Amino acid sequence: MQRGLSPEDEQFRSEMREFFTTAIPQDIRDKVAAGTELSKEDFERSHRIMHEAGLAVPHWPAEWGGKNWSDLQRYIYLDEMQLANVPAPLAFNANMIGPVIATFGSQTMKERFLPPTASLDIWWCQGFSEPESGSDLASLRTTAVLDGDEYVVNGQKTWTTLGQHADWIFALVRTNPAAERQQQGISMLLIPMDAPGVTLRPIQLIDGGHEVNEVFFDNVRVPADQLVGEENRGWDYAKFLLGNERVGVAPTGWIKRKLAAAKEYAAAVASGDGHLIDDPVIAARIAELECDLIALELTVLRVAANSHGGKPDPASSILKLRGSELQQDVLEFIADIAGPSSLSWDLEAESAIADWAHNATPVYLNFRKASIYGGSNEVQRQVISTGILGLKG
Amino acid sequence: MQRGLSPEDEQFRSEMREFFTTAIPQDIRDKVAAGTELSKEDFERSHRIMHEAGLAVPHWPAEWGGKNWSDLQRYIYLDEMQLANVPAPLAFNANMIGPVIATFGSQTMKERFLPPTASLDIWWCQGFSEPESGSDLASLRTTAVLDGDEYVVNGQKTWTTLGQHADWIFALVRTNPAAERQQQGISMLLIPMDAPGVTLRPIQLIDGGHEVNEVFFDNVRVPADQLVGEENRGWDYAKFLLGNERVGVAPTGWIKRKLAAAKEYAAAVASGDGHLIDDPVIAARIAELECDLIALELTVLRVAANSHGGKPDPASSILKLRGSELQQDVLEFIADIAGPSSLSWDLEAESAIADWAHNATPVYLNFRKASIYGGSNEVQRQVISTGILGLKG
Amino acid sequence: MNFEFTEDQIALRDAAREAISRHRTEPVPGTAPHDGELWKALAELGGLGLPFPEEAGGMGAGPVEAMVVALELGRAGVRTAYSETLTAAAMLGDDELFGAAVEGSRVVVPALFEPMRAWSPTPVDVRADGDALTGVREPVPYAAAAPAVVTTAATADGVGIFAIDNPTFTGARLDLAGVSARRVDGDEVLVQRAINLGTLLLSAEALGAMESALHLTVEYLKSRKQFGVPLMKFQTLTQRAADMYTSLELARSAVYYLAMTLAIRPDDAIGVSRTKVIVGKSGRHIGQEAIQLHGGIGMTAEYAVGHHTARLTEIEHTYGDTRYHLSRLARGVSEYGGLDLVS
Amino acid sequence: MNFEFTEDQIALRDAAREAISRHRTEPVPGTAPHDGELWKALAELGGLGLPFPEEAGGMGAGPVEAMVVALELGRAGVRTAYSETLTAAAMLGDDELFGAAVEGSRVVVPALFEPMRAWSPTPVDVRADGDALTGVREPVPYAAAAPAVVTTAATADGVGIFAIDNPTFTGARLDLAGVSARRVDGDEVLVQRAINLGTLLLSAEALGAMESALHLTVEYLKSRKQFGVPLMKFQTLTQRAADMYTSLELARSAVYYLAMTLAIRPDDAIGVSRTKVIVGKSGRHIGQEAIQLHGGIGMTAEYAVGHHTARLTEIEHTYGDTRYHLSRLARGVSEYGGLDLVS
Repeated sequence: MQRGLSPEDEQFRSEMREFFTTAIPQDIRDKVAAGTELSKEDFERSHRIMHEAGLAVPHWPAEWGGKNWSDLQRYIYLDEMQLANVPAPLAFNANMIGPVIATFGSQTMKERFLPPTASLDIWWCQGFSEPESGSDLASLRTTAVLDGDEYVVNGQKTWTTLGQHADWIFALVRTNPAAERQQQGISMLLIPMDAPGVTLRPIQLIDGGHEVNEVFFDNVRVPADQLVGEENRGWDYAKFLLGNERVGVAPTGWIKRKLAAAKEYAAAVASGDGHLIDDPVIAARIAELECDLIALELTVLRVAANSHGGKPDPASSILKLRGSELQQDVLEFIADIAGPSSLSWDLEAESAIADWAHNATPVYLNFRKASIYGGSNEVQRQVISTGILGLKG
Repeated sequence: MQRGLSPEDEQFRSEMREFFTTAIPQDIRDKVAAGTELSKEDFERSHRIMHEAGLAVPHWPAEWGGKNWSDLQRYIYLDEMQLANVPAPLAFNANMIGPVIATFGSQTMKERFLPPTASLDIWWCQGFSEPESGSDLASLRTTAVLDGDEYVVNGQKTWTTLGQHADWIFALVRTNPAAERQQQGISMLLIPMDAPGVTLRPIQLIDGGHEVNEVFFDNVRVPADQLVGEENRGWDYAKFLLGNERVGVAPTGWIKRKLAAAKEYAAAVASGDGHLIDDPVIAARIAELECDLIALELTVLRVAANSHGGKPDPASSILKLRGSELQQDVLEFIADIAGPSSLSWDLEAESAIADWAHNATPVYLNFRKASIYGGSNEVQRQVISTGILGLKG
Repeated sequence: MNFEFTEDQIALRDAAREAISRHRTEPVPGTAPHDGELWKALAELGGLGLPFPEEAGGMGAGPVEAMVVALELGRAGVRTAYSETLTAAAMLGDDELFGAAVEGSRVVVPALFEPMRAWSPTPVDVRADGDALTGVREPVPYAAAAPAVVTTAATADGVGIFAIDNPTFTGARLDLAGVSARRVDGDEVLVQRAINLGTLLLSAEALGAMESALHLTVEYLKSRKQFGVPLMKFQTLTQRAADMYTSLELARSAVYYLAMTLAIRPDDAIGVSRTKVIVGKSGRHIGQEAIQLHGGIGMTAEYAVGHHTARLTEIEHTYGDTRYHLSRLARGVSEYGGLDLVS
Repeated sequence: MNFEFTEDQIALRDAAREAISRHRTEPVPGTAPHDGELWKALAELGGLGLPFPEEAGGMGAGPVEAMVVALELGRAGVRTAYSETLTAAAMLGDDELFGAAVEGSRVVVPALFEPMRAWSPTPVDVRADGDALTGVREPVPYAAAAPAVVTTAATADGVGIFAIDNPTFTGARLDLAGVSARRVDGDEVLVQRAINLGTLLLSAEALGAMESALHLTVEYLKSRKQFGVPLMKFQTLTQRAADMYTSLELARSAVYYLAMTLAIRPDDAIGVSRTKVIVGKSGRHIGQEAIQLHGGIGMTAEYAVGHHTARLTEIEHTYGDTRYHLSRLARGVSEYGGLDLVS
C-alpha cells in the first residue's frame, strides 16, 4: 500500500495539465464549463489538436497511435482532460469502433479506417439500439442479406448520438435469423451515412437539444469488405466494445470539475445578506457530495492501480452505476443553486443571469440519460448481483 | 372539503386526552416515553383501566363492548392514546382474535371468549408464522388431525410476540393437506398454552430483549369446539384479521410523540456552547421529519374521513409501508442525537445519562422489525403495485 | 375533516378538464409559450377569478376551487400563466389591472425573481423611491407574451406593490429603472398571501403532473416488453412504481389540506412551507423515477413523461425549493412541541 | 498509488484471522464484555503495538497494519477494546502505562465522552487544575473490565492528557473529582492524532462488519426459499444486494486510503472526517438492508447479521457521526476548489 504518485507520474500529470489548459482553445472550454452545446466544428477542432499531439487515441495499439500507458496514466490523462473542460476525443471513434477494428479487423480494414478514425476525418456513429430492443439488445431486427458481394440492409436504429454529424455508422445487423441463440446471428457492418437508402430523423430530447437520432435503412447495399471480422460474430465485438473501457467508465474528473464549479456558483448566488455557500445546509451538502466523489474516485484509482492487464478488480463493476448517480446528484444540486435563475433556459446577451444558470435545468434533464444509456443502472445492478455476488436470478 | 373537527369531535378529543393523561398511571407512561420494556403487570394495569372505562375494544360490535365510533373518532382515540404514552390494549386480544371471534365464532364461543378477551383475563398470542414460512404464510406445516372430538396438533410456530405472558394462542394449522390450493386446507384453533405438549422457547433479539418466542406442539389435544368458525376456512379468518385494522395501521400518534421528544432531546444534549437543536442541520432534519409525518398523518385522516364503511380509500395501502419507514427514521434520528451517550445500554441509577439515551440504540435496533413483521415492506409494495396499480408481476 | 370534493367542485373539475383537453397543444421544451385560445377558455370558465370575492369581480369561490383547475392543468401537462395570473391578481387589490387579469383580457404576471439571487419573498435589490423603481427582475414569466406586471420593491416603510401596464422586456429581463409604475394598496402581508396562493396552485399543478407521470409509467410497464416479457414482470420496477404511488398520495393529502387551510387562514406561511417540502420531495422522486422506468423513450420530447419531469423541476425552483422551505421551518421548530393538524 | 496489501500484510491478516477464529465467542447484545483469552492472543501477535515505533516498545509497523487487524475483528464480529487501546496508547507518549497497554498486561482505554454532550474531541466540562481533575466521563468503554484510563481535561494552557491507573467506576461512569491522575506529555495535537488513529481502526472494523453483513445476506438469498423459489429469484432483493456491494466497495477504498494517508500524515483530520462520512453512510445502508433482506431471522441474537448492524451503529456514534463530520467539513469547503486525491 502506498499513497501518492511516483515522480514519473507526477511529471506526466504536469505535462497533461499543461497541454489541456493551454493547447485547447478557451472558447471551447468555456462552452463545456457552462454546459452549452458544442458545434460539430468545436468537437473537430479539439479532437484534431489532441490528435496532432498524439493524445487522441493513447490506449490504441502502439502501431496505430497508442502510447502503452499504465491504467494509472490513463486515469491521469482523463482526469486532467475533464478538469480542464476539454471535450473528450469522439468516443465512437476513439473508444468504440477504433479498438474493435484494431482488434478484429483485417489488415486492409485497419489501414483503410484506423488513420481517419484516429484523426476524426471519419466521424463515426453507433447503430446498435432499435425501437423494440432497449436493454435487450440481442433482440435486434435490422437484417443484412448477402447478395453477391454486397449486403442488403433493411431496418431501423435509434438513439444514434450525434448521428447528424456522422460520415459512417457501425451497425449491428442480423445476418442469420435461424441461429440457435439470438446472439449468434448478429454481424457488425460499416456503412457510409450517405449511402443510398440511409435516412436520418432527429429526435428532440426534453432538454430541447438534438443529440440523438433515428437511422433508417431501406435496401442499403453495403460491400462485403465492410463487414467487421467474421460474419455472425458481431455480438462478441459489441461486447468487447462496450466492455473495452475500464478506466474511463466513471467520469470523476468531470464530476470533480462540476462540483468545484458548484461551489463557485453557490458563492455567486446572493442569499440574504450573503451568498448561498454561507448556508450551513448548502455547505454540508457540498461536503457530502465531495465525500461521495472521493469514495468513487478512490475506487477508480484502486481499480486502475490494482489491474495488471488481466481480470479487472471486481469493484470496477460499480463504476458506471455510481458514476451516473453522482453525475446526476451534482447536476441536481447545481440546478437547485440556480433556483429561480434557472427558470429561463434562453441564453440572452443582455441577461443578468449567468449562462450556467440558464443551462442548469436542461443539463440536469439531459443527464437523466446517464443512468439509462450504455447499460441502464438496473442492468448494472444485475451485472453486480449475478456476476460478482453469484445471485443467479 | 373542510378542515378541522366538528364541535362534537373536538369534545370527544378533549375527553380522550383527559382520560389518557390522568387515568393511566404515570409510571407506565414514563416507561413508554423512555423506551423501557414494560412488564406483564404494566400491560395488564393499563389495559384493565381502559377496559373499565369501556375504552379497550371500542371498535368491536356494540353488544361485546364496542362504541360505534366513526373512523375519525377512532383515529382521535388512537392519536391521544399514543400521544399520552399509553400502551395500546393488547393487540392480539383487541385487534386480532377478538374481532375474528365476534365475526366468525359461534354464539357459544363468543360468550365463552369475548368477555375475558376484552378484559385481558385471557392473554392471547398469535401462532401464524413458522420457521419455513415467512412472507409465504400459506406454506405452513403445523398439522391438526381430528381424532374423535379432539384435534391432535403437531408442529412449530415462531415469532410469537409476548408468548411468554400468554394464556392462550390462536394458531393456524393444516387440517386438509390434500386441498387443491394450500390456502384451502388451513383452520384456526384456540389452544391453551398450558395444554400438555405445548412448550415455549424464548428468542433473544439483537436489542437484548425477549419479546418473541418459538412455540412447539407435540401431540397437543384440542377439543373440537375450540375450532374457530368452519374447518378449512382459517385462511379467510387470518386475512380478515390482518386486514381488519384500517385506521391504526400507521402509528402517527406514536411518531408524533417521538418526534416531539426528539426535539426535547436535541435541546438537552449539549453541543459547543449551546445544544444540538441550535445546529441548523439538526433543525432542518427535524423540520423534514415533521413534513414527512404531516404527509402521512394527513393521509391517515383522508382515508379515515373518506371511508364510508365500504371499500377503503386505495391510499390506505401506503400506511403500513410509510408508517414503518417513518418510525425507523425517527428512531434513527434519536439515536444520532444521543450520540456517544447511546454507547452504554445499561440503565444505572447513578448514570449521568438519561434513560432515553441509554435506550436509544436498542429501541432503534428493535424497530428494524417494523418493516419486516406484519407484512414486510416488500409485501406492502407488492400489494400496491398489484392491487392498486394493476401491475400483475 | 373532509377531503372529498363537493359536487360543485367535481363539476368544475370536469368542465376544466374538458376545456383543457379541447385546447391542449403538444408540450415543447424550454420556456413556455402563451396560448391565447386556451387562456380564453380558462377565462370563460371563470377559472381566473375563482378565489376572489364576487364584489371585487371574482367568482366568489376559494383556493380549493382554484386548486381544482391547477390540478387539471398539471395532469394535462399544459403550461399556462395560471398560477402567475392568480398570484398577480391577489396582489393587485383594487387596482384597475385586477379586472383585466381575472377576465383574461390581459396576461398579468408577478415579477418576483431577482437575477442570481436565491428566492426571497421580499425584494432586496429592487427599491422604490415614490413611484420610481430601480433594480432588475429576471426571469419574468411569459415575458414573450408582453404581459402586464405586478412587482414588489423595498420602500422607506417596508415593501410596496407596483403595477406596470406596459413594461419593455429584454428577453425575460425587466430593468425597472425609468419604467412607469403605479403603487398598489397593500404591503408584505398581501404579498405573502399572494405567494401562498401561488404556491398552492403550483403544488396542485405538480400533483397533477405526478399523477400523469405515474399513470404513464404504469401503462408503459404494462404494455412494453423486454427480453420477451412485459416490464411489469420485473419486480424491481414494480416495487419502485409502488414507491412512486406512495409519494403521490402523500403529496395529494398535503395539497388538499393546504387548500382547505388557506380557505380559512390565507396567511399560513408555515403550512405553505410544509406543503412545498412534501410536494418537492414527491415531485423529484416521481419525476426522476418516471423517466428511469421508461428508459430512453422517457428522454424524448415527443413523449409526455419527460415534460412532466421538467415541469416538476421548474415548480421545485419557484417560490423556494425544498431546502429553502426546510430552513424556514427549521428556524421555528423549537417554538412548539408536537404537531396538531386537526385543530 | 497502490491499494494492495504487501506479502507481510497478508501474512499478518492471516495470522490475525487465525488467532481471532480460535478465540472467538458468540456475540451478545449490549455492552461488550472483555475477553482475556482473545486479548492475550492479540497481544502475542504483537497486534496492540503495531503502529508504534520499536524504540518506544511498539512493533514499528504503521496504521496500515493496525487496520489489517481491525478489519479482521470486524469481519469476525468480535468486539474488543482494540481501537480503544491503540487510541489510548497513542495518547500516552512515554508514560509507564504505554508498555502495559501494548503488551496487553493492562486494558487501557480512552475516556473521551462527556455524558449528554455531543461528540467533541476537546474536553468541555472536564477541567484540570494541576493534577486535580473535575468533571465526569461517561460512558467509559469496557468499564466493567476495570481498565486503566487516559483522559483529557481543559487546562489553563489548553488541553492536558491524564493517565489514571486505578479509577473507580459507577457502571460506565467515571467521576473525576478526587481521582489520582498523572499528567502525560502531549497536547491537543497528540489527542487529535490518537483520535485519527482510533477512527481509522473503527472504520476498518466497520468495513469488516459490512463485508460479513453482505456475505451473510448473499448466502441467505442463495439458500433460503420463499413461495417455493430461492430468494435470489426476487430481483427486487438482488438489486438491493448490488447496491450494498456498491456501498461496501466505496467504503473499502476510503478506509484503505485513510490508512495510507495517516502513515504519512497522521494529523490529517480532513481525511479522517471524509472517511467517517463515507463509512457512516455505507455502514448504515448495509446494516439496515442486511437485516431487511434477511427478514425476521436478522432480528435474532442467535444469528450473526444483526450484531454486525448493532456494531455499525455503535461505530457511527463514536468519535462523531456522519452529521458531525459533514458539519466539520462544511466549514472548510470554501477554502479550496477541486479535490486532489493523488498528490
